[in-house]
Amino acid sequence: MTALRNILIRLSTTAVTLFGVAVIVFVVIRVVPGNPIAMMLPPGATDDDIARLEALYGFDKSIFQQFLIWGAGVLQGDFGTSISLRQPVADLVLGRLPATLELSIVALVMAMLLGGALALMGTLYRDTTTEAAVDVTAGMALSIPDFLWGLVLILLFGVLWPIFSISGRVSPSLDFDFATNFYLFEALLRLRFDVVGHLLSHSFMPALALAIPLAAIIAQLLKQSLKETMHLDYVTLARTKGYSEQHVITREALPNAVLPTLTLIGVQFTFLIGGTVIIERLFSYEGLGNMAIDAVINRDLPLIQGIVILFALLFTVINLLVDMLYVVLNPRLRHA
Amino acid sequence: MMYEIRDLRLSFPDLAHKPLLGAAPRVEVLKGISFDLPKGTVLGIVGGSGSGKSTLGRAMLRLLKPDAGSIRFDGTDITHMDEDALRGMRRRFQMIFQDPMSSLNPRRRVGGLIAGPMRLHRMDNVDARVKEALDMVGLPQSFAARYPHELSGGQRQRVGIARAIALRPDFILADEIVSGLDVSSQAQVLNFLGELVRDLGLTLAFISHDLSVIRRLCTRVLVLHQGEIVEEADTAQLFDAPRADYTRELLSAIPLPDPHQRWV
Amino acid sequence: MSAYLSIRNLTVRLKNGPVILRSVSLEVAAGQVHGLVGESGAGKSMIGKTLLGTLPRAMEITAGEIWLDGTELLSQSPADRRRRIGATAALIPQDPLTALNPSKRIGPQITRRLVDILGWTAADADARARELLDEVQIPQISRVMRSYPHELSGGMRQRILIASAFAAEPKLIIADEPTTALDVTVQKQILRLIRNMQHRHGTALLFVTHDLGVVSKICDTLSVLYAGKVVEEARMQRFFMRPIHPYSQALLAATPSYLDPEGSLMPVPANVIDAVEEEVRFHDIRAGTR
Amino acid sequence: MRDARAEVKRPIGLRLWLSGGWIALLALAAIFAPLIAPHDPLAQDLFLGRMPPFWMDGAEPGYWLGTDSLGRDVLSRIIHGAQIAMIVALVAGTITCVIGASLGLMAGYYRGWADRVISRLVDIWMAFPPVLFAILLIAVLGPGLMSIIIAIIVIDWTRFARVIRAEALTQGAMDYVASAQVAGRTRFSTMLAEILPNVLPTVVALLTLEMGIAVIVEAILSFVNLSISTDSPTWGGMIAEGRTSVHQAWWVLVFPLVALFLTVLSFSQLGEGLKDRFDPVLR
Repeated sequence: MTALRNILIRLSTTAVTLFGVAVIVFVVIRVVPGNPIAMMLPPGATDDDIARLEALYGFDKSIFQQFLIWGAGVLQGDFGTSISLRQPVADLVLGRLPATLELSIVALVMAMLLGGALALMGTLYRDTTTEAAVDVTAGMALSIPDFLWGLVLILLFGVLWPIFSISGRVSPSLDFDFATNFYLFEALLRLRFDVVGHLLSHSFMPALALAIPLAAIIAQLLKQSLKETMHLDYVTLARTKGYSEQHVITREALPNAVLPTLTLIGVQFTFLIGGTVIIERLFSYEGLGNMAIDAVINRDLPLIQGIVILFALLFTVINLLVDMLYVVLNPRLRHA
Repeated sequence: MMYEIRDLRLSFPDLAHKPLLGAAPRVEVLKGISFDLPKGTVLGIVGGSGSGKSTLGRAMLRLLKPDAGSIRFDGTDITHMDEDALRGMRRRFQMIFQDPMSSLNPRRRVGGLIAGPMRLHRMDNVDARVKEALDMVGLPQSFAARYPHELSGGQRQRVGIARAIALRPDFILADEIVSGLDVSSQAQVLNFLGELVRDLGLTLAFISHDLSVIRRLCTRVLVLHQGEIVEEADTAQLFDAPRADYTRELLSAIPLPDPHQRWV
Repeated sequence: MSAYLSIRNLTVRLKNGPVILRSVSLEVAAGQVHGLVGESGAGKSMIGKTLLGTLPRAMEITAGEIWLDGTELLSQSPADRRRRIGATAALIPQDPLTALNPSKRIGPQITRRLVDILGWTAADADARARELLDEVQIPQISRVMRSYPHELSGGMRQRILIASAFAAEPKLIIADEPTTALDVTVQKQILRLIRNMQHRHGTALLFVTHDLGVVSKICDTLSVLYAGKVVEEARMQRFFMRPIHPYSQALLAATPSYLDPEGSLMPVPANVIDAVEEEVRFHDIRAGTR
Repeated sequence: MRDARAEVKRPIGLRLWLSGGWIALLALAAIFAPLIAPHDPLAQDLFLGRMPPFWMDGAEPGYWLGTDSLGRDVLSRIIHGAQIAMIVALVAGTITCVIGASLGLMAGYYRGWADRVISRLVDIWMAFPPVLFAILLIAVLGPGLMSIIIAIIVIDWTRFARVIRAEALTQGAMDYVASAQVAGRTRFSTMLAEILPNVLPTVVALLTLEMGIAVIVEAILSFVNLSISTDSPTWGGMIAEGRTSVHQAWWVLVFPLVALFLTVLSFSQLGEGLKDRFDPVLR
């Protein structure tokens, strides 16, 4: 009852948020000084040519009218046509989305494994130098953003000890016909583990760069809430019942300590996806973010709009899912 | 009369049961409380958890706004008075809080904690008054330079008391101020609070769950149960001949430090 | 009367820091209730923690023996000790609100350990849990066993914890301020319940509390602690009628009673504190810990 | 025991010295860049292209950290790059902090409609990928130092607003706020005199963190070639250049990267160190 109500409230605020994002992008982009149409045409184009193209893309109307036209199109699934790539925005964006999603999910999994392992290690060896080492590692990893980690990784595993590929999503030499743009999942489903390995060797470094700061946050928060939970009476009680330390941590403390970390992972995962923009650029990875930067440089207004709205939608959906997961995992909310 | 309280009602929204649209249902915490508090009385307000005793206290100081009923303080109706108008009167009714760790701003020194309210009310000789207040609660003057976290629980509670009495209020509300203390600190705080009340002619409302403590200090007692007054009586009468069933239950449940009490 | 639990000269200190327990010795006979009384910081909870092996890691045991049912515990490996404690002793914790795992249903919280640690069958454990919940007067047992902790009142949860503590018929139960968080009316019911259960099952009970009133209602014998040192050990009746140590006398004088409104409520006098501090110092010098 | 603990002066942490030292060094380098840089950071010399640092074979004397493909001195460019990094850190960091922390403080303390408006704005902001938002803003505002500072403020005020709002909410529920009301303090004065000092350590930690982030944002924008005109040397620009020739001349990438790395790390550690050092409430 309460859970359902919260989800409904979230859905309505999500709509408001998306509308706000659309308005801001629309207004911000349209005060760009450079004329995007002029950039598309060859040098000797006449004013007439420019006017004709402006009419074609609707730039001769007021911002408000443009917004109405664009909005009406969006409601029918039409995000307009890219100026620089001359293809429907929806096709372009959806074509690139799988690459970014796969990268983000690989990074998320890495972050959870790394962060979880660090947190458990710090808890198991609490009040020792091991815990202090975990704290220092996490503190340093956290204060360095993904962009710098990406560069460090390029130097380490691309130059110094070149075992991973530093650019692209696949090598041109790969001989494999993908039916979808979800390369990694497709290869997994088709049980082509050689291809999975190839893909992972390409996404390993960008994913790790994205994962390190998040892993540090997870390690810190999970360890903190584990330590707090370890002081609660039910954990003490479990110990006195004769269970081993490992059992007490993983079976009694962890399920409850995970909850606060989980909500945090939701927000942090959206930050991670936001980070793909620059990381994809850094590793020449053909995803949404890389396309977004090109779109901004080319002043490709419809494409920018489409990408930003898609990111916003992705973020709000993730937060919604995390909230629902939280309700499912927390018995206190489930029956309230 | 220090306080005249009539049919006081107060409720909180129950956010756990709020429907999607519209206001949350309200949980009544005070269900029509009426009593008079004459000047010079030391009133004990006793009740179990959830009886509404702290809510009543905070409503008397207008930290909470009642839904209905009226509160008259020294003849003035303060039920719906706005915060600006109240501010001028606030010096006259003060409060000592249950948890001094939370009620003393951790970033102020003891001296500043006591002086702050006096400066707000533009009192003169603030430094001298701080020293006097520390003397009254039996703390050395050097404590003015300390932070709350450098004090023990009993010492912190005395700072809370010093802060309240330094303003020379007419009325003080003490909300469970000894429940977090060891018996020895508790005895100390109770003893000198009793002396202060006598010396300064204070009117005091003392909220507690512990009837033994109430009997030490109070001249009159209100017994609260689930938001209603179940008994109001002079202290001796309440303990010698309790009228309400709940009072009797409460009295018989207190474990006295006496092996001969018939109990278990 | 043979001592079921016997603690001898137990000394615990903060690693590189102050001493927490100073050569504490005490005995609890089978079927008896022994009270551990003291003000905050006296170390009374630490004794239970040492016994159960849940001492904070910053603390270490520097000397002493703990004999439980004829076996010395501190010379055993931590794992052996844990197993031994798990099989013979149980804890009733202080705060019923945090003592049940919020993400698990009540039933498994009582039965899991019987199955996991003691090797019972699931059916036996279930039957045992029902039997005990009935004994602690829980209504609608099936429904309660399917509930989550947050769906039950504080009093109910404390009853469940008591039932759980008695589930494996332990020979020793340690109750760490089990009623401090409860209203007096509920406290009375819970104390009565603990006393009845203890009596019926013949369990030795170590009862930690700061409340002399509670001690006089439930204990057969008691130890008074100050600064980690036992200053007086006595039978309950004798203690309340003729406390010997000045600190005990002062503590009794500071405890208010509504029957005695005019009697002087005496804070523990400074000279008593000084005298006890002197004793503590003397003890430390003798023990070479200062 | 309590009193003794308060008497113990905790030693100023090593990390406070190290991080503070690096920042101070950088600030000095930025101020006196023209005096200490051995070469003109813009001077090109195609005959001196891709000279390795001093300890390697083929190094050119006087070019301590080598040269880039256009023969510009890497060390001089790093020193001059510190100017832009420091200006962005100080100006953008401080303004972002003041705006974001004020909004967060008001939202968390006053709650009600102020909170609803500010929180909704934060929600909308959080739906933008920040790097993309920054790039978009720079595209709109045109490149330049001012644009970068504005972009950082516009994007990152939410970081302060969110954290400080949550802190102010917690502090607002404490009894010392009720006791200020009992004493007759106004709401506004309570916020400034009672709540603010208690959230200040968090603000300081966030501020220095933000300074590091500002340096990174500038580097990222230079990296995608949107920051400042390519004439002025920036660490981000050097990194972008180094990235393309990393297999031929790794030093063009490594040295500005090290400078950036140390700066960001120092800023965040400085904040934590200051928080520990100057918080009277020992935790």
